[in-house]
Amino acid sequence: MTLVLFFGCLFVAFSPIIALFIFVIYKEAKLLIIMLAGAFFWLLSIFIASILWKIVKPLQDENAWSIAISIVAQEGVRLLLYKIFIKLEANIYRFATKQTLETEKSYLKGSLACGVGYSFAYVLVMYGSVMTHSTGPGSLFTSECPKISLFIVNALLAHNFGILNILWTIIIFISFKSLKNKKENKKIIYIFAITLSLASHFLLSYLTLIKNCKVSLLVNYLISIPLAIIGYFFIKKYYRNKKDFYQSQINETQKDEQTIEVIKPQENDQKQDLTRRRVPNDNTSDDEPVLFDNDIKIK
Amino acid sequence: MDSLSSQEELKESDIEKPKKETENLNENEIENEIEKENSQEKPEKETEEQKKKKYWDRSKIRRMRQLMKEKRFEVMIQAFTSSLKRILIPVSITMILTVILIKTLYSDQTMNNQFQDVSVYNENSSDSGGKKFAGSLLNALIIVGAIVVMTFLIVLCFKFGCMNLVFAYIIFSTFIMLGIIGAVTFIELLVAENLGMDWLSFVIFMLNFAVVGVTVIFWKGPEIFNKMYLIAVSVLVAKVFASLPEWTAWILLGAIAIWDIFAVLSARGPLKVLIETAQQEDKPIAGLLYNSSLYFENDYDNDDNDNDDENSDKNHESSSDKDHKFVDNPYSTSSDEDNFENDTNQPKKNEEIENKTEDNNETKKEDQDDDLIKIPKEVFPERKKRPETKKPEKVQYQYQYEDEDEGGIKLGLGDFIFYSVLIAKASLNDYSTVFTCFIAILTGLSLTLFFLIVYQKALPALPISISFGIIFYFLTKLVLDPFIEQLGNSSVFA
Amino acid sequence: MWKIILILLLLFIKETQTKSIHDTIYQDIGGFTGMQLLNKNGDYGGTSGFDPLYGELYLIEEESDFEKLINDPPSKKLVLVLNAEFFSFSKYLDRLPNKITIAGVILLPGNKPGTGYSPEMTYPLKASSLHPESDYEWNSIGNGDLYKKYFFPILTFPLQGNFQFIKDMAKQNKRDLEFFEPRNGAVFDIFMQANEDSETCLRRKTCVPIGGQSVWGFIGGEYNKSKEYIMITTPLDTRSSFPYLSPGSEFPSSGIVALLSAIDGIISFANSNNATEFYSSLKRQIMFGFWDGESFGHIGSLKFINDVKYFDCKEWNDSSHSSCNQPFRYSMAFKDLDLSKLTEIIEPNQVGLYTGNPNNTYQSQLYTHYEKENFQSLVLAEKIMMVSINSLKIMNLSTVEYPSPHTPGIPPSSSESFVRKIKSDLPVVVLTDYPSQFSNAFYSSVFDDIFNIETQQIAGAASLLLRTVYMEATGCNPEEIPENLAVNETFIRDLMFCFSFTYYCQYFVDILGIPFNVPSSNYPGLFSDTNVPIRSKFLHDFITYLTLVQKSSEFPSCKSGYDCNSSENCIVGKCYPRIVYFHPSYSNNVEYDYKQKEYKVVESYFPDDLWVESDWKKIQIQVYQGNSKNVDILVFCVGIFLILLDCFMIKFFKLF
Amino acid sequence: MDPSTPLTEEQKIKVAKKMYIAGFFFLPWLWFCLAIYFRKEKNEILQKYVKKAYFGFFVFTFFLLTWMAVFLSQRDRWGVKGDNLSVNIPYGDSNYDS
Repeated sequence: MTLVLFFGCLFVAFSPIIALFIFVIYKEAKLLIIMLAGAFFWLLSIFIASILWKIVKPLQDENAWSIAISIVAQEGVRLLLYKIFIKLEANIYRFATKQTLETEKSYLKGSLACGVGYSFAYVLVMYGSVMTHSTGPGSLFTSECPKISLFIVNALLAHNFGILNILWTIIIFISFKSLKNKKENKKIIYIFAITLSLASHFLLSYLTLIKNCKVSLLVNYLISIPLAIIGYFFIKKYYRNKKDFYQSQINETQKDEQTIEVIKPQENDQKQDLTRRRVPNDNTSDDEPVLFDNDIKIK
Repeated sequence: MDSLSSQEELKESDIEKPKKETENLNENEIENEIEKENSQEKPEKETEEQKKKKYWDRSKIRRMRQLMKEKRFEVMIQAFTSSLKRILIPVSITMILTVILIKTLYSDQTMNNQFQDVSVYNENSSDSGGKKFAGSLLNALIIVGAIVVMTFLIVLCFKFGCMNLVFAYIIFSTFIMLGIIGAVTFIELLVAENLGMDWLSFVIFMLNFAVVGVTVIFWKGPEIFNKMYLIAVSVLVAKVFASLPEWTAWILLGAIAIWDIFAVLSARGPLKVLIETAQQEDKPIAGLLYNSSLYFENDYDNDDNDNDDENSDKNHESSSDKDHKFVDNPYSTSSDEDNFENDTNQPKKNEEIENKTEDNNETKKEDQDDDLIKIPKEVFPERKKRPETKKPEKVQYQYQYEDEDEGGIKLGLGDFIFYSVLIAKASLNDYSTVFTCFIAILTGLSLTLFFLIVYQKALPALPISISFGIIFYFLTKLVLDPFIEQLGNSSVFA
Repeated sequence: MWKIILILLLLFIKETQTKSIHDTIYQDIGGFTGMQLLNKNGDYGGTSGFDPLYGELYLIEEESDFEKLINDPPSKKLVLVLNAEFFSFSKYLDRLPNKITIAGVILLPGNKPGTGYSPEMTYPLKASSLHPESDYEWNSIGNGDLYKKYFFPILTFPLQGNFQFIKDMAKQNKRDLEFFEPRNGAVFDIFMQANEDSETCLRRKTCVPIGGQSVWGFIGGEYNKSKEYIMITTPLDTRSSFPYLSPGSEFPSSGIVALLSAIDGIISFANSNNATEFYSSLKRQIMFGFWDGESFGHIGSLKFINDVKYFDCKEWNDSSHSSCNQPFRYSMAFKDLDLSKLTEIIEPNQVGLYTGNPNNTYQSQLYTHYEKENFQSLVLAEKIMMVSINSLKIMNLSTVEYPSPHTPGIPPSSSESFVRKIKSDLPVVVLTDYPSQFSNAFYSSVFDDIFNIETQQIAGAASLLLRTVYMEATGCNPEEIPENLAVNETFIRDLMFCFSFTYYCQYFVDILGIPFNVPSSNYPGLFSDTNVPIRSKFLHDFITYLTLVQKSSEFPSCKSGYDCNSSENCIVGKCYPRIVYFHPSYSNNVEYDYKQKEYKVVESYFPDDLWVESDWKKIQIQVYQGNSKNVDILVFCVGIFLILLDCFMIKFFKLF
Repeated sequence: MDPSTPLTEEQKIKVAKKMYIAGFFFLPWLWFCLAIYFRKEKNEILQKYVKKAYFGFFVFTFFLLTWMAVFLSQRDRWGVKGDNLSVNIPYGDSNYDS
């Protein structure tokens, strides 16, 4: 393809990744590294898939099998990535007395970075390697769609799958986390979200088997645009809930502080405002009891 | 999930903000608080209120302690990530430049082995696998042997205090490398692009390139020039090594990685010896081995590159530096009366101080070393170094300020070179190979740094990255490319 | 652990090599390209850039297409796909406005330009001719395209080649397409490395001198120094815009075949009687010479004369001085030749064209060109006329006439060199089929193919030549020429097929033993001491074979040349003694230096303008299907838009 | 030995002087390096050096470029001399335009 088309396809395929990278990821070094990890793990998954594909001869001539393997491998490794990520996250906030909005935020950002890394590697390997073969003015037309170049079709598909990969990662991460949370009461939603993302991955990948490029493009976008919107609002809702949750807690604490103030013996003002800022509030705490035991033991 | 002292938390969370003064203030207050409490402790019977009060104070202290731990860990994470970012960027630049160079030079014509004359075995494709392996193993071992000998020579020179010799040698070799390899590469570029050039301008170009390079690397010059020239050096050397035949190159990479492990970790490893001797009778060996560490000086006192990310780094750094004064404090304070802390080895104050000074020496020395990453210990004070008694603030400040230009993590030029060699070898194949090796190397680097954080000691930077790189290279070449090719040809996304 | 095992397994698995995307996009097309030829004065011909040139195919079938192209020139680069009549720089391609950037020209063979087309000069080889000052136009339609320089490559196909699909692809482009429909294009990757002139490129080692191997010898084989001898000769090569596809059937093949069949006639006549006695009885011996590289300044004949006169060997191969290493000569036989004993030259040159009037029974017509101010030539022409008059009863013998008086003398031919360099009053007659100007409308062009000539005409010329030569050699009167001295027409037809259509023909396969499945080309090619052009090899072997086939039982049999000793050749399984000789033909101004392995420009008695052919790295012409420019730009804009959109979304609908 | 260590004023001036003088040995790039190095300095001696260095650099570069332009355009006409003077003789026509 010509240089113009090359850059066109590049921008189309990588636009979400580029934008997210510039505006979110690059600002925080931590996210950069998480993104790197995401890319690494996606490569692991595709290696596993291709090794299987290579070793088991019958898979090689049928694309449907290749798709199945690679999807299973990718989702499996996504789960693995989640496990590792949640562990690290927990470690970082091990000393944190409690879950806060900030930790939630950073968790979401982290999962976003994972997703970006994942889909970056995905697009680059699945589409980039095709694109680098295509130096020169010519471009590839299949007999099924003689009008539209295969590179353009693939660019659009890559753009689509790039966005979806990011969404899938975030959704799966937050869903699993919420499932682990005992206090969570609406688990069914998250289970539904996970199944939906897995199903959509399978469905869309198999839809790309449609030879007629127009149809496959149309169907892909028709399915994935609503999915993307749903996913967006899902995440937003999740974040809203957390925010309200913490907001309410903050209000509570302030109330408690008032009460404490009443029973507290008056000393000099300096100490007062000090205490006002530092006064604890036990009954709502999860890990406070632990500290209590510790404390009692020591006594 | 609970919601205890949320304002508190919110304040802790945004750690870069200049809130430090108030917090320090709180520190002092709390200390007063504690002392008061101790003084108040008498065996007499307490009233309800006293009990309550006592309880409040305890919890206060406890919260403070947790606050400390939290902060310390966050400091670690921030220092880790920011310094890692500052390493990843130059490494990536070097590797990308290498790929571009190799692709420009050898896209159509094959590269001729520039070690033809020195290597004992010249590989040709007809040879059997075993013969190839044996021959190229021999080659690789010879090259590694040369490196080993050089390292030992340098160590000996250092031990017997003829450092000027070493300096002379290194400056000379750098000049030659920039001049000769630079010229060869330049001519190859001219041929590849079918451009004409006359000897006069050519000589002037190369002379300028080499002389300014040596000046900037070893004497004085703008930071940005220094960085560019260090990158240029690693790219040039990588290009030369990349001209090794296939098998030799891979075996060489493996051997280098293993040698790296030995040299840095084993008790008799020459690099370790170098550092130890440097510590015992503290000789200044600054500037040795191209000051590759210069990269990773924290950038907030050089004015050459002031773009956003640097600024953000600056924030991280300064905050962290501010913090670890704040970090040491609570231990000194709390360990007075909180004797329930489980680890209780308590070095004397002066001993502790000389520990710290030794650390400073160490950091000074180790960043000259070619093949290891290290971090100044001050940023992450180890638990056993915790002073028993509270020491005056002055000392602390003093330490910080002399530490300041030591901050960040240091990566040797050798690592740059061998990463680039791997990438160069990969870039002789498909682009997918380049990409996978790129990710593999960067991930390996980050992993190494993570272990560095965990173990808090100098580590070899090559082994993990190189092994990842090699595995990924062969996997990509053997299985991934055909797989992707099949999917891509029929525009299937999975 | 299991992973390691898998990796170990992988090392034993073969790589499955799928067809790469690049190969599916681009399709190689064969064909013959124009080369960059240089001489002392400059460089001629077309080349692509250092980077390949590509453009959309643009079919030009009739005038209207061409007018359309001129009136609204498209802004994009074009590859012109031309019908034959539009392949003319002076008439068409030079008229194109400058804003049209041509990436290449593809010439579709088949129908020929009706008005004729000759890329040579109006007086070919004027510089090395007998009349450098005359402004006569032998080749009146010649437009000198061969001496043009242009910055795009040209390509064509042999008649038997497969080129229809290119025409179809070009047709697809021709019908006006919708906005997004793909276009067909072609990539030319043929970069000629030489520039400036031949001396420069020889110094820079980016070119090789043009040259071949001349073939000469005496009919019967033995050369008796004491005897006089006559020479029958003809040039062996021509050129065209596509050097490696120069069928040249009227020139030079018709002359070659006529000469060869005359030689065959004499030999078979001798063999029918007692050969040795016949040869010894001859009053004058008959020398024949096929001079190669004549189209490039008569280098073949000039080299031969130069060597006979001035050759000195710097380093002998052996003590017997039968061959020389430096400069390399395989055989030194030419040193024995005594040029003063050469009495006359008869040269058939362009004798194949049908000239008689078609309605009555076929009557071929020939003209005897001679030097005006040379009386001996006139006498010789006279004799030839007598021969034709006296043997009218012989089937298909040509009638002979004098050329028009306007001609300055003999037309461009090998004989000129001998007249110039040996003695100016040497009787010379050039037999042609044109009275005044070339009647060949395609002189030294790619259209001068096998459909351009008439076998009976050649047969007439051949038999006339045969009888004349017999008369001159034996010295008998025209009446005494035996009746049974005739040529074989089918033999001539087959040979014409071999020399101007394809080397994959009966005679070449039989004699050379190796089937060369390539279209015939009379371009001498790059000079090399060691290997011999197919034409020369065939002539050499064929004449030897004809002469000695009767006595073949006496000679030892062989598989290859290695089975015979140095003075023998292995032909059709027999070691025949060498009676026909090769003579290297390349410019007198260049010598090969065996020490530095390079050509050196040297001074010479017979300067010529040193023709060389440029080197190239690769020649690759591919056709492809590509997007229209609109689509490229559209996709680019979409990409930019998407990026901006995403940035916008992140900035304003920000999640956290 | 260590580029990163901060310098006093007179050290800076020394360095600038050395670099400036060295620049006269066909080292315009060194001049440029010097100019970049001290471009932020207030000291007017240094400023003088910086200005001179910039001037020298640009003049030298100008002459070098003109010479190169002349050479590349005239190379072929100079024949053997031109070839001997070239590091690399590009193939093909030097004034090729597609």
